[in-house]
Order: sequence, then structure tokens, then C-alpha cells
Amino acid sequence: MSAHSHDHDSHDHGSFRGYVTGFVLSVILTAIPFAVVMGGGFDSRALTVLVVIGCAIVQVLVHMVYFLHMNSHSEEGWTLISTLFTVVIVVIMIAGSLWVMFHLNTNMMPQMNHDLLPIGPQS
Amino acid sequence: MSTPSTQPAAYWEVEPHHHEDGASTNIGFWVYLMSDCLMFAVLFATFGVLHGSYAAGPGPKELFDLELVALNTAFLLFSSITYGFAMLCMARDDQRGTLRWLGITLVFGLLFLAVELYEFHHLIHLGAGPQRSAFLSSFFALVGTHGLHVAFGSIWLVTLMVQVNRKGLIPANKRRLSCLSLFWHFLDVIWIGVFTLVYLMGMI
Amino acid sequence: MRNMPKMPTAIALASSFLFLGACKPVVLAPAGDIAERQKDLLIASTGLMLIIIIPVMALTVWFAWKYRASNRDATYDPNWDHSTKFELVIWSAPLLIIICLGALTWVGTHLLDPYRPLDRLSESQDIAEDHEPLKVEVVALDWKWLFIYPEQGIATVNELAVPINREVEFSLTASSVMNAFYIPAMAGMIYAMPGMETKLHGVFNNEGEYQGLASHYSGAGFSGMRFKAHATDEAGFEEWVQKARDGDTALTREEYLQLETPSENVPPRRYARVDPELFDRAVNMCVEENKMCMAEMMAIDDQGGLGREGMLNIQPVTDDKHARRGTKPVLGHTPFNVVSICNPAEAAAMFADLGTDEPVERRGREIMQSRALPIPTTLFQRLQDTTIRDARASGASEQKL
Amino acid sequence: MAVPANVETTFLFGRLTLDAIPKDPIVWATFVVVAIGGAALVWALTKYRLWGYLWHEWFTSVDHKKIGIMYMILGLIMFVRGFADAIMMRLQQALAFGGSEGYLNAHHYDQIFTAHGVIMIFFVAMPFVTGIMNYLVPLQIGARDVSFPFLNNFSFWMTAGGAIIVMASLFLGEFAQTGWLAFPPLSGLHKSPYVGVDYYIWGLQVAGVGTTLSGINLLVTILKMRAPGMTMMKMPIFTWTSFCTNILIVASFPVLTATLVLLTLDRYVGTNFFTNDLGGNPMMYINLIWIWGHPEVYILILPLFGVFSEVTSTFSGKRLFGYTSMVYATVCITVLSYLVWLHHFFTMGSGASVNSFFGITTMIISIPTGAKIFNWLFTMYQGRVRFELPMMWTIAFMLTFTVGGMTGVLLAVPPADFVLHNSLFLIAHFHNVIIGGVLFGSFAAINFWWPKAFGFQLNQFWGKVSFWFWVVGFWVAFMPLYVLGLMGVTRRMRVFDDPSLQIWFIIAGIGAVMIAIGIAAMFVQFGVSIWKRNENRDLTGDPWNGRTLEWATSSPPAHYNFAFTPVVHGLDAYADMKDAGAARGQGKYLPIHMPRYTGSGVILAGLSTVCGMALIWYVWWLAALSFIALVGYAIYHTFNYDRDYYVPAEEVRLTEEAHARQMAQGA
Repeated sequence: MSAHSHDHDSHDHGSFRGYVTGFVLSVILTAIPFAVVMGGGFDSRALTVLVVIGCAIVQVLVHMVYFLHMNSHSEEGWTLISTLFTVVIVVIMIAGSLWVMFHLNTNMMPQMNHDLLPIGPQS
Repeated sequence: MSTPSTQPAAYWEVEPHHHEDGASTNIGFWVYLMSDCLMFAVLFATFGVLHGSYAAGPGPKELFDLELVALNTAFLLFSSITYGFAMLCMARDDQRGTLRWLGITLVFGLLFLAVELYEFHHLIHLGAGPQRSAFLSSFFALVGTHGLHVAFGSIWLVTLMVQVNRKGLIPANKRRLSCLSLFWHFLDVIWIGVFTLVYLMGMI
Repeated sequence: MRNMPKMPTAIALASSFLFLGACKPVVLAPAGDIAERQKDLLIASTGLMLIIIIPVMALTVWFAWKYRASNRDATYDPNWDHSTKFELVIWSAPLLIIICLGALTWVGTHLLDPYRPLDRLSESQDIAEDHEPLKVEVVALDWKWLFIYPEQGIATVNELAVPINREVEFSLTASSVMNAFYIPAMAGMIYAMPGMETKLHGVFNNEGEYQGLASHYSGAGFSGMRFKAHATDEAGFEEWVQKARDGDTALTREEYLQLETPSENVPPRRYARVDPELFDRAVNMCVEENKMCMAEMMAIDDQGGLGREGMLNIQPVTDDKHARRGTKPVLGHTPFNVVSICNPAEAAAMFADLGTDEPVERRGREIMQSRALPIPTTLFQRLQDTTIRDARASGASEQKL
Repeated sequence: MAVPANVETTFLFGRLTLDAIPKDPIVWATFVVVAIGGAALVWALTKYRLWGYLWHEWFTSVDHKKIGIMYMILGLIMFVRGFADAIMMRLQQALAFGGSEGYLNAHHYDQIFTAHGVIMIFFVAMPFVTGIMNYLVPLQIGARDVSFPFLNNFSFWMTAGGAIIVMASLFLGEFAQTGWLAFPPLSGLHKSPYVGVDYYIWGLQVAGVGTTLSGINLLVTILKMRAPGMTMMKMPIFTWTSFCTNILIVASFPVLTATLVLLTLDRYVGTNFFTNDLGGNPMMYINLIWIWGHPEVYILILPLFGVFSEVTSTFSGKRLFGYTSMVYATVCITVLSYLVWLHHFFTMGSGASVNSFFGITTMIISIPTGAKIFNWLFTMYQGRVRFELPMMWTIAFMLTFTVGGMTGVLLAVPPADFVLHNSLFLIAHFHNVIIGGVLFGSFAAINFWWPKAFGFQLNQFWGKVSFWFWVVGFWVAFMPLYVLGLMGVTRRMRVFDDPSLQIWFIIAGIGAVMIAIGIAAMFVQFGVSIWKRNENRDLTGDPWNGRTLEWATSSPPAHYNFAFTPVVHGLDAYADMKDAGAARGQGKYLPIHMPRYTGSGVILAGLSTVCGMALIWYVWWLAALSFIALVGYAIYHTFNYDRDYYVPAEEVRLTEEAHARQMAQGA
């Protein structure tokens, strides 16, 4: 928090090459899912979902490495550890919430058999 | 597991043990980002639970415009690389270059915000405001929070540009620029989640 | 301190009741099989844990005393800070107990799940093959309990009667805030929540008059939200039902909306007849006219919602059941709800359909043009004037209208 | 009832009208007492010209020690308020039998139990914990301050701002009547239309920002500021538990913040996250708030586990038994605490598989906790146990907490929870762990480190009086609640109809009175100790024969903590130094680099508090204005690059020599 000048800029500011690589990869990884979805998706919905989610996960990693300069040795590895810990908590929180809420909803939400309810935009 | 050390060891460092100035800033800011990440996790979880509750209203397919989202995503991606270039200029101590690239980043950030505001305005105008259904509530909360972060980042960016202009690329300013860099790229990562889970998955 | 009761175990407590005679530790001496088994589990778990708790407490006192500073006879080894043997014990002893307790928990939780129909009436009575549970529908209102007996066609407020040795199946919901339904002598508690339906299975084995209460804080009148649960023999129950039928009040939807308005310390009340749709409508939060039922809404949502027209299918909340129901958020709209798109015949079919496996044919989205949807022309005009580019999604639905 | 049914909002005052002032005589009497007390305080401060001293030496201080002490004072003040609520509840429940309504109406009573929970958790336990960590962590790791000293000051004032907002609700409007977690739909706009829940939301939000920032700050301090040689596995155990606590803070308070934001949107904008209609799902709120709520429990207890470890080891004159397993136990608890949240709502009906999963994960937490208790036991084994006050609190804790832990595991068995949830058994359980763990631990810490903080010992006699009244009072007050829980009595009841219950409530009330005496004795203890401070001076800086670095400085420590940086070679660094005859650093004194005091924290937190109050009362112009001022001032603050200075070598020399003289005198 102090402005006292001691130049110890030990951390990584990246390189031109790194940024451009990251950018190109990101563009590709963004373009693929958008193209797939805007083109109407694959026949198999599962495949579409897989491609979209897969691209997102890879792109997050690309950003982490090329833009956020994450690696195992910055700040004695604490950046990486804290990130991994956060990922674990985020997964627990989101997956757990969905699991719990799914159970609560299936147990308790009023339901009727709506297989044959012919409403909705698709019809 | 630990016995008193056997060799005659020094117990006090007479020369000042110098903690690097601002050495904690980067990791501190990183930890802040992690906590911010958890805030977004709550919003994502909420969206995940409520994303199908249209309250017999419109769903994503009737509301979202993927071309607009693609444009927005492009703005944010461009702003990322331009911020990267600003950081490279900063590493070279090129003050003018830094300021120029920061300015370009700011423009992209503002464009992103403009498109998002347009989208929100449009939805509300249609009658699909955050009050209409739980799906829309969680959509506005998630995307809006991201937008607020970008807005805050933009204000911060302007502040830093003024500070760099005034004081030059002194270490304190460099540190601040790296923090904002982390913040800006972090928002990108969040946006990947947003466009994938909210927009693309909604359209599948 | 050593004279204080340090072990408030179920057993120790039970014995302390002897001193203060009049008290009934109802959780430890219940009148129904489910509560009985819950108590058994409670005592078993306590016992398991005492295996480790008692030695720990004893050792604490003993070590503290033995190694007191003034006792120069005790060994003093200031650098002793590790022992693999002890470490093994201190991690594995609790682990073993937790493994036992975990197994007990897993089995117990599944056996005593409130959603699960009973597998026996009591330790000595098996359940008959053709056993029909008594169905009771419970609505937590502000601040009283409404009990509907669908088979008997009666309803009561703040009074419950059930025959002993017959399985009771409670279906629970609430009208506005969360609550929990609890008859300590019969079975555990379960939440009652608006727009949702929870289930509880239980049985009484002993006749008597038991306390039933709300166990989840629900607002100002919460304390007075209690009722008497009468457990009688079959004949007594019939008599009680007959008495209720002798009255001349009927619980219609209008009457329910009246009843729903907050009131405190309500004395028991009986209704001779009850609208058969009422409970389903309460669960679905559509007792009010024209309001879309939850089941209908969720079925529609499951298929992607009603599209842009659906945005307009709303009406302001007019009824004032919670006194301030119309409260408008400072930065938002006047509260509104969604209008049903069923006509009365369809609504009736929907409720007949609820809970059966037979699906019922329903009309398509042209329903949107039916009576239930007043077409808001001005807003609608605006909708059409607005040009946006996602024609793909909206085109089809706009054409239909 | 005191709530105006329909409030017209005006531009100037929002919905603040004269009706907002409660008409209740109890509140008025409180107001008069507070006003008189406040006026007396202001008068005294003015008369003795202390305002400048307070502002320059305390309010604007970035010294972690002073901030730590301010946290403790805040916690103690709020503790009195929270306890006043408790004793009012006890009285009401002891009276309201046989048709009697007691002396509190529902509107008043419901506010009291809500305020009691909120205050005790957020404004008593949290400040205690944060205060202790703030004071000790930098000293224990041989640092001169925390990583971000200004942020530390700001965090404190945000916590204080939250406390002020909550306290304001007593005299202006009302507090929430929803229970301490404000479950919707009850806390939604339809059921709670007036200011109560808004006070709750903004009080917690303002304080929550402070807590999160302070968590980040201490976490980074531990990561980056450790003395040379202090690897992670050579950190004092209290620092370890603080480390895990702050991880939990950073990784759980954002969840609270986000959840409350969603509730705020429901109330202010009319969104449908937790409403009944339009697809909203109130169960989601309960799910989310407990994702924060369970780690919160461990945020409160973990640092005190650290305190008990330090105390046991010091007063047994022995190394801590099983340091490594203690560390692993702490880390296990940290991670596991995120896997158990559903045990707070087994009865909501999520089904047997989900319930048993969360039940069993809950039980698993008791394994590392149990290991910790054994470690303390074996630390006493073959030691020389000195029964000073901190050690007495620790033993009381060990005996109390095991019982609380046991009832906790009991509640984690879902079928048992189905009969005990929301009952007074549950209340007894968590008071058993929170009072037995957090409060006893805080008192142990206060007695243990008081001489370090102020340079004199606390009075033994009054300390023992307080101890015995507290411990006995606790058992008398809460054992009847276990019994009542087993009799099927639920929490938050205002009136009862079964007269056979009354005797138990009366016993519990007697216990509460004993605790009140214990609290009074504690304040007397402080008063007497300060009054007779010259008789109890701690001249050596190491009154207990301590083992960790905080005892290596003078009492109270100089504002720069250490003139020379300690070098660590093993656990129990200071014990090592004493063994090696190197308890004091020698050498040439050099200037020391320290952060400058600043008023920015007070101003920023003050603006946040004003903004919060304006939002509660719908005074939009003030909210906007204070928000703009907040952002503007924050930006302005970043333009100040001159934030530190050097303590001249001469000043360091004089301070250290004075201390050396004092030690010689004490020896």
C-alpha cells in the first residue's frame, strides 16, 4: 500500500507473443460455440452442449494462462492454490445447490403430467 | 518434530528485513478476485436453479439476440488484448503507449456497456423486465452484476489514466495497473461463463 | 463446577424428571411408532457418543488435577509432543464411532423418511396388505392450522383427530410463509411451504390428547399457532367426523380466502363440507379466481414458456389478504400475478389429473386468445412496433396472435 | 403496534416520519439511559480534551494492535446490548404462562430475538474473533503490521458502521422480526413492508464488506509477512487457525453478500428470486444462506481453538501435543465445513439420500474436532498445569464444548433432527458450543493477552468471580433448555399454555441472572485492574512464560512491534530464543518503515453508513449523494501517494532502552 519506491517488479507481465496466442485461441474458442449455436446446433443436443461447455472450459484455461499469467510459481504457488481452492468451493456450491434444489423441487413442487400439454413455442 | 536448532543460530535480524513494498498487493488483489468469484458463483447457482422458471412468460429463445451477444463478446475480447498491450508498454516504461492502449481498452469497455444497456432497455421495454419471472430476475442479476463490474473497472481505468498521466509509470502506478489488469481479465473469464451458460445454453 | 450436571444425556435427563414430576418429556415418551423409533435412534446415538465423551471428560478432569503445577510428584516432560501410538488412537477412535453412527444414520434416515409410507404400525403390529392410510391435508395459514379430510369431506381449524393404529398420511402446504408442522408425540416435524407440498407419514398407538404446534417461526401470531391432536379409537373418530358434518358451514374458495387473512389465537372451528379442489388449489396457489396454478405454470415453463405474449398475460394483484399485499416495491411495479389460460372446464380437468398417471388432453396455445387473457392493446402495439433482430425466435408466435 | 401501516414518503425524509419513533416505554427508558450515558461520555471527553487524542491516536490509527483493541471494545459494547435482549427474552418466557401475555408484545419480542441473534453473531462474536486475530497474528509471525494497514482501519469502521445501523433501529423505526437469518417469504416486502428487514440487510452488508476485507488482509499478512525462517509448518498454532479462519471468511462472506443482494432486489425492485409467485423459490435463499452460515460457525470457533491450544501449551509448560495433527485437523475442518450446510434444513424435505449424505459429512467433522480435544488432553499430560484464569476458561471449555459437540452430532442424525429441529434443544446446543467455545475462548484470550496489550495483569479475584458465575450460570441457564427441547418446546415462542413448563423457564432465567452477575464481575475486573494497574505491572513483557513471538516484545509492544526482525528456527520460537539465551535482540538501531495514520477509513465507512441509513429510509437524494461522495472520496484517496514514513532510529533506541530498563526493574 505504500508508494515508497523500490523497484521489485518480480511478477510476470506477459509477452507480446503470449497475449497474441491467447487472443487468437480465445477468438477461435468463442467463435466455435457461437457458430454452432447460431447455426442451429448439431442434431444431438448432447453433442451441442458438450461442444459449448468444452470450449468454455478450455477458454477459461486459456485466459488463466495467457492473460492472467497463472502458473505454479508466482507468489510461491499461492495464486494457484487459492485458485484451485476457489474452484473446489465454487463446484461444491453450484453442484450442491443444484443437487439440493433439484431434490427439494422434485419432492415438493406441485406437478402434473404434462407430457401431452401441447403448448410452448416449439409446437 | 522440532527441536531447538543445534547450530548457534541468529535469532534476530539486525539488518532490516525488508518486505518488498506492495509485495502483498498482487496476491491480496488475487484473493479479492477469488472472493468476487464466489459472489458470481452464487449468482450462477441462482441462475442455474431458476433458469427454467419463466412464470409462463418468455424464455431465452424469445428474448436473446445472439448476434448482439457475439458483438459484445468481441468488444470484451478486444479490450482484453488491448489491455495486454498496455501492460507490455508499461513493462517497457512507455508511458504514452500505455496511455494510448488504456484509452482504447476504455473505449471497448464502454462499447460493451452500451450494448448491454441497450439490451436491458430493450427487454424492459418489451415487458420482460426483472420483475416478470424468476428466470428474468436471475438473468438481470447475473449479467447486471457483471456489467456493474465492467462499469466500475472503467471508472478505475479513467482514474489510473489520470494518475499515470500525472505521476508517470512509478512503481505504485505500475502495481495499480497490474491489479486492474487482473480485474479486467477476470471479468473476461466471468463473461465466458455468462455467454456460455446464459446465452448459448439458453438458445440450445 | 464438578458438582454441575455435565452429562445432559437423554438418560440422565430422563431421571431428572423424577424430581420435577409433572413434566412430560414427550420426545422421550411418545405415543406413536415413528416418534418412538426416532427416540430409539436418538438414545442409541447418544449412547454411542458417550463411549468417547465420558472418557474424554473424565480424562480432562483427571489430567488437570494430576498434572497441576503444585503436584511435584507427577512426571514433567516439557518436550514430549508426539506419539504415533496416541495419534493413531485419537484419530481412529472417533472414526470408528462415526462409522457406526454413520451406518445407523444411513439406515435410520431411509427408514424414517417422512415421505416413506409406514412399514408397520407399531413394534407388535404389522401393516395390513390392503391398508388404506387416512389422508389429512394440512394448510399452514397465518396463524392457524387448517386440516382438510378429503375422504370425509370435512375440514377443521386448529383441531386434529385421528384414529389410533391407523397410518395417517399428511400432505402439507402453507398459504404465505414457511412453517413447520410438528406433533411431538406422533412423528417428527416437516416444513409446510407455500406453493409446495410436503408429506409426512405417522401413526398414533395410544389414545389421548396431544399437543401439535408450529415449529418454524412464521411471524407475529406464531406462538398461538397450536392445536390439540385427538387420538381416539375408530368409533370415536367416526363420532368426531359426524359431529363436524352436523354443522352447516362449508369451506368454499371464498371462505378460504377469508380464513386466510391473518388472525391470531384462533379457537377450533369445523366445516361440514369442503370444496374438493381446495387443497390442490392451495398448493398451487390459485385459490383466487383467474390466477394461474403452479402446476399449469410449471408445465408451460417446461415447454419453454408462453413466449412474448406471455409477458402480457398478467394482472395486478387486487386482493388484499395480507393487509399490505399490494405493497409496491419502491423501484418496481405494482405486484402482479399470471392469469390462468385454462377455462373452467380445463381447470377442473387439471385438478382431476393431478395425482393420477393418466394425462389429460389440453388445448394448444390458441388458448391465449380465450377469455382469460384480456388483450392489452396498447402494450401489444408497442410490442409489434419494436423491431429486434431475433425474428427466428419470436416470429412464429407473433404470427399466431 | 408501532408500525405505521401506510407510510407516505416525502422527498426530503423518505419514509422517515415522527411515527418512526417507538412509543414503547421500555424503548424510551433505554433511550433515556443511553442518552444520559452518551451525554456523560461526550461531556467527559470534552472536559478532559480527549477528542483529539481519540481521533489522532485511535480512530485514524492503522496500527493493528489498536484496531484489534477497538474491535474488542466494539464487541464488548454490543455484547451488553445482545445480553440485554437475552435477559428480556428469558424474563418474557418465564412470565408468559397461564394466560399471561408476559410483558412484551409480539412486535417487540420478535425484534428482540432477531436482534439478539444478529448482534451476538455479527457484532459480538465476529468482532471478538477479528479483534483477537488482528492483535495477535502480526505479533506471532514477527511482523510490524498487517499487509494493508489502511484497509484494516477501514474494515474496522465498516464493522462499526454496521453496528451503528443495527443500533439505530432501536430508536428509529424497528428491527427485523424474522429471526436472525431473515428467511423469505417472511422477510419479503409483503410480509415485512416496513424498515426492519432493511435495517437487517444494510447493517449486515456494511459490516460484511468490512469482514471480507479484513479476511483478505489477514490472509495475505500470514502468507507474505512471516518472519524469516517461519515456514508454514513452523507457524504458531493460533496463526494456523487464523489462517484457516480467514480462508473461510474470504470464501464464504461473498456468499452472504450476494444472497442479501438478491433479497434486497426482491424488496426494492420487485424481482422474484425468493417470492412465492412468478417462479421464485424461497428454498433457494435458505440453501444459499446456509452455504455461508455453516462455514461461519467455523469462522467463529477455529481461532478460539487456536487460543485454547496456545493457552494449554503455555500453562502446561509444555510443547503442544501433536502440532501436525492439529494443523491437519484444522485444514480438514476448513474444507469439510463447506460440505454440511444442508443439516440446517433436514426437515425441509429433501429426501433420505440427500439428508443422510449431509448428516454423515457433518459427523465426519467431529473426527478432527475430537482429535483436537485429545491433543489438548495430551498437552496437559505430563505437564505442569498452572490454574491461572486463561487455563480455567480452557478447562471449562473442554468440559462444556464436548457436551455441545455431542448434542451437535446428535442433531446431525436426520431422524433425531426431525424431533429436535427448531426446538429449544437446538438452542441449547448452539449456545453450548458458542458460549462454551467462542465466549469462553474470548475470555481466555482476554485474560491471557491483556497484560501484553496494556502492560498490566487483570485482577485475579474478580476474574474468578466472573468465571464461576459464568460457568455455573451457563449450565443453569441452558440445561433446562435441553430438557424443554425434549419436551417438544419450540424456539421463538412468546407465550405458553402448558404450566408445567414454567419451572424450567424460571430455572433458565436464574441461570441468565447468574450470567449477568458474571458479566458485571468481568467489567468490575477490568475496572479494578485499571484502577490498580500499578500493582499488577507486567514489566518483562512475558508474564506467563510464553512460547510464541508476541511475548518477545515489551508490554504493551511499541507501535512498530519489533525493533529487530525475529528469525525463526522451529516451533515455539520464543521458547527457543529463551533456551538459547537470545530473548532480546542486540545491535544498532535503524529507522523503521511504518504506515501513516489516516482518517480516510473513518470517512469512507461513515459515508457507507449514511448511505445505508438513507437506503433504509428511502431518502434517495441522500443515498445518491453519499454514494457519489463515497466513490469520489475513494478515488481522491488513491491520489494520496504519501502513506508511510520512517520511525527515526533515535526514537527506536529510546523506546527499546526504556523497555530494557523496565525489564531490569522487573527482574
